[in-house]
Amino acid sequence: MRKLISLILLVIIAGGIVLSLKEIPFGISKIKIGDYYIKKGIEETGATNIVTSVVVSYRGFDTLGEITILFTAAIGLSAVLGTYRKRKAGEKVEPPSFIVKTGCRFLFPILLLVGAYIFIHGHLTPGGGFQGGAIIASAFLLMYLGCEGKRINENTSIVVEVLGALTFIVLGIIGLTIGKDFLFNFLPKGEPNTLLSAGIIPVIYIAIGFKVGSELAGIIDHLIEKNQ
Amino acid sequence: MNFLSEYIYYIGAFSLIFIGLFIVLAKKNLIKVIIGLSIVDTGINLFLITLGYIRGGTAPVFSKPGLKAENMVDPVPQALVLTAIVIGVAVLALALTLAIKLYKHYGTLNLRKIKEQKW
Amino acid sequence: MVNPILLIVIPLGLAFVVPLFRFISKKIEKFIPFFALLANLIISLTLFPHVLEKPIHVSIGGFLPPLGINLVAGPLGILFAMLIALVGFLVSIYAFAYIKEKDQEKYHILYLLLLTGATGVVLTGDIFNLFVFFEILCISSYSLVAYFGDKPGIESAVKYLIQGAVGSSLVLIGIGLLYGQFGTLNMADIASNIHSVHSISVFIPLVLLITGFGVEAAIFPLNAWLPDAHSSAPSSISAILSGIAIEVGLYAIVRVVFTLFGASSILTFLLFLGVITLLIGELCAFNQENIKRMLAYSSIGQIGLIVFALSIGSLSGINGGLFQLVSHTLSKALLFLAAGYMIFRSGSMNISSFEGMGKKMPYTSFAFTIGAFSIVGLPPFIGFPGKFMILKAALFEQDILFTILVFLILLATIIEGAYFFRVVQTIYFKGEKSTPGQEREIAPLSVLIPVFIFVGLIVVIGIYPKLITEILESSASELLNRADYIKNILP
Amino acid sequence: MEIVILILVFLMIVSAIAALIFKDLMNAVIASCVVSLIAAVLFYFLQAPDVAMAEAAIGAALVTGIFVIAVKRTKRFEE
Repeated sequence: MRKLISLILLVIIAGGIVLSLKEIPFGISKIKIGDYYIKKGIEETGATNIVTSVVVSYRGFDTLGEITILFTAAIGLSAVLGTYRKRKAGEKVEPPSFIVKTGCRFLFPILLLVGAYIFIHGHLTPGGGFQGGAIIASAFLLMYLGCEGKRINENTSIVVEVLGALTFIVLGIIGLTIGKDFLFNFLPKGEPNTLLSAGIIPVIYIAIGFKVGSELAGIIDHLIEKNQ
Repeated sequence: MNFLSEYIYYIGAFSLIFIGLFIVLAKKNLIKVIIGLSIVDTGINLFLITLGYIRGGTAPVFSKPGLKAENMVDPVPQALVLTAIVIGVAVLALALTLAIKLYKHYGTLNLRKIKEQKW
Repeated sequence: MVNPILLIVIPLGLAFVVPLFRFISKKIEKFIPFFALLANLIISLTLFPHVLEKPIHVSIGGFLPPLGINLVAGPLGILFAMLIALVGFLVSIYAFAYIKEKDQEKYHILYLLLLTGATGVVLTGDIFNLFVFFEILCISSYSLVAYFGDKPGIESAVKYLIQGAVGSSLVLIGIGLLYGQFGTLNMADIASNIHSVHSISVFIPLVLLITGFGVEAAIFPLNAWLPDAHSSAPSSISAILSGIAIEVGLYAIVRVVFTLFGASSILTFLLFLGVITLLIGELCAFNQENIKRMLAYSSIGQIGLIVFALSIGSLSGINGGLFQLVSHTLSKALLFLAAGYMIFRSGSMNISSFEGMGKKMPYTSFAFTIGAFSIVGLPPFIGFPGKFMILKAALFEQDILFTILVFLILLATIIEGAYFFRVVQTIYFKGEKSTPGQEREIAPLSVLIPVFIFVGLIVVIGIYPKLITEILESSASELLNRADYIKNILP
Repeated sequence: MEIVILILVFLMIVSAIAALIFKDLMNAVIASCVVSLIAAVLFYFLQAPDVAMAEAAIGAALVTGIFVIAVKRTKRFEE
């Protein structure tokens, strides 16, 4: 019965959306602001990766909201799970196999490096703070699988998180105080396609990378903690 | 065939959305419901990216010289989807935390069996 | 002039700083929301006279709309920002004594983030940005509902989260469809082009957006989560959820319907939905034995009334609806705060356990009574002018349909009066027998101060409704004059 | 080229349906991981390398990890 009702409901929604999709044909140029971003993006922001310039510069406020959402979820998750407790010393942990252990120890630094590379070059090549941060967090996920008993220090991760977010906000406020708008790109744009270009974009993306990495690692750490 | 290749991305995206919504509406197990939510998220992301695609276009990155601006796909949906993916992860992590906590309280994940509160 | 972006940046920045206080002193953190919201209240009050002359709009990152994201501080936005800051400020004082858990810093961070999200929703001029702030609001309220970590809290948070997440997905699909058709995300830009395309392909996103935001606004078939969530959250959060969160959901709907789409055809539908929501809310509230569930169902009823008033679509109707919204925010926040402390003392949410409260806790009971009278709509309080304006606006339409609906609203008001008077009667006139050990207990100052500021506001605005009518009228005309809104942002 | 995309989309829908049917939650989680992975490949075909990277790193790896942890801490089989 319940399944039938849900099916009928879904068919109605689907019909509506198909009707509305007729106005949006596939694969034909119809972009308006997107077109402007592509044509003027490099000139206005200095980043060769237009997606990065949209994410950090044109729609930077969304990104601020986005890292806030991740922060909210991390805080809410630890509030729901209850206070953080370290694993007791005598507790039995199933040791991982030799291959897993060695593989994880080998991969962990490489993944950290790849993550850092991706968010440092966010304004030049595909990738950026979120992707790099997620890769760093998966390095920590591997570490939890492979090296028993190793945990990140909670205080360190909180300090990294807070500093990452504050960098973003402080850069925004500097833009505001020197007479322009919030999040105004006040640093020199530099030569496109070099590492030191695009003003505040790489700075913000590096801050986001650290923040997202430590936050996601913290989320995994909280969830993996067995005892409450 | 022509029709299929024209609309295959839309078909894929909306199939995911509707399968996901069906899981959310019809399944009883909380973890299953959350899996449904994640499939809905993926479907929506695919839909948004498809919106910005231009046939024969290139990625909006001026990584090498000779790329023409006219041929690039729309960067805005890609930026939106980056945001949407992170929002999705946040909601999923919170939902799974609540599921773990719910299991601790009730010993079950069956939503029909959890009826402490009347609707 | 102050930049309206500070309304968002100050609480957001402070919320990020709070975790650092664990290294300095754990005692400071509970004052952070207090100061942040005090700052917000002052900023919105200073912006208030400017906004009445001309809406302020700020672009972010130095890109003019429709390229960048912009904030629009019109009369409606500042009205809501002021309400959020005021209620949030008073409830943060209440939390000093009410929240005693070990891990308080998380409560305060989430509380600040909730209000930041709400402020962002009412100020932004970009539809996707609105969605992002809406998600901040939703995620922080899911976690706050589960904050105590007890059985009912977790259960209702799960229900709330699933329904909320489906709602957000629908909103995102709607935004995608809009972007596909118009190639822009700025609300003014979309609004200026909305009549250029076929009406059915605009209608579907409208329905998706209304459904998605309607989950948070608790309009009739989408309100199953509300009674659970509002009754099992901490009382200070119930006050915020009832007083702020559903109103912000309603704001999103109103903004989408009036400004973005300028839709008049859907208003008739919303009219009926409003009256049905009202009747169902009041009837369910009548049957409740649990005081917080009763208040939660009463919120559903009030939201129905506000939706009805706003969808009359005339200037006086919207005016009355906004007045009722302000009055509901103040009265319901007061009721939850007062009831929360009475529950804290009696140890039970059952109405019958409130017997003799009038003697034990005279001040809190008095405040609760004022709030109840105000919600019902008795004359010297703020609820009366609101209901009166709505009924006048409805009867002014001179339509047989409206006469029937007005009759139904009066019926609902009678039901509402019946159950609130039952509670007041229980508090004052039942349980005469004085058992030993039940001396008068005066609530701590940090509870009494916010509660009595609410009482003062309710009485003062109830006697002089002119105090807020100016901003309400300009907000109503902002909603009805889409052309001005568009012209202001896209010159 | 087009036939590859057709097959990928078909596989993606099949794994979504598999996630709906499987009674073993661990299998359902893996199926939803496959959905995310194929979606990441499709994002790459749709000229969105940034999103493909994010979907592969977040949607496929991290979310699956979190799901596996949650399933391990609750019950493995649907009743």
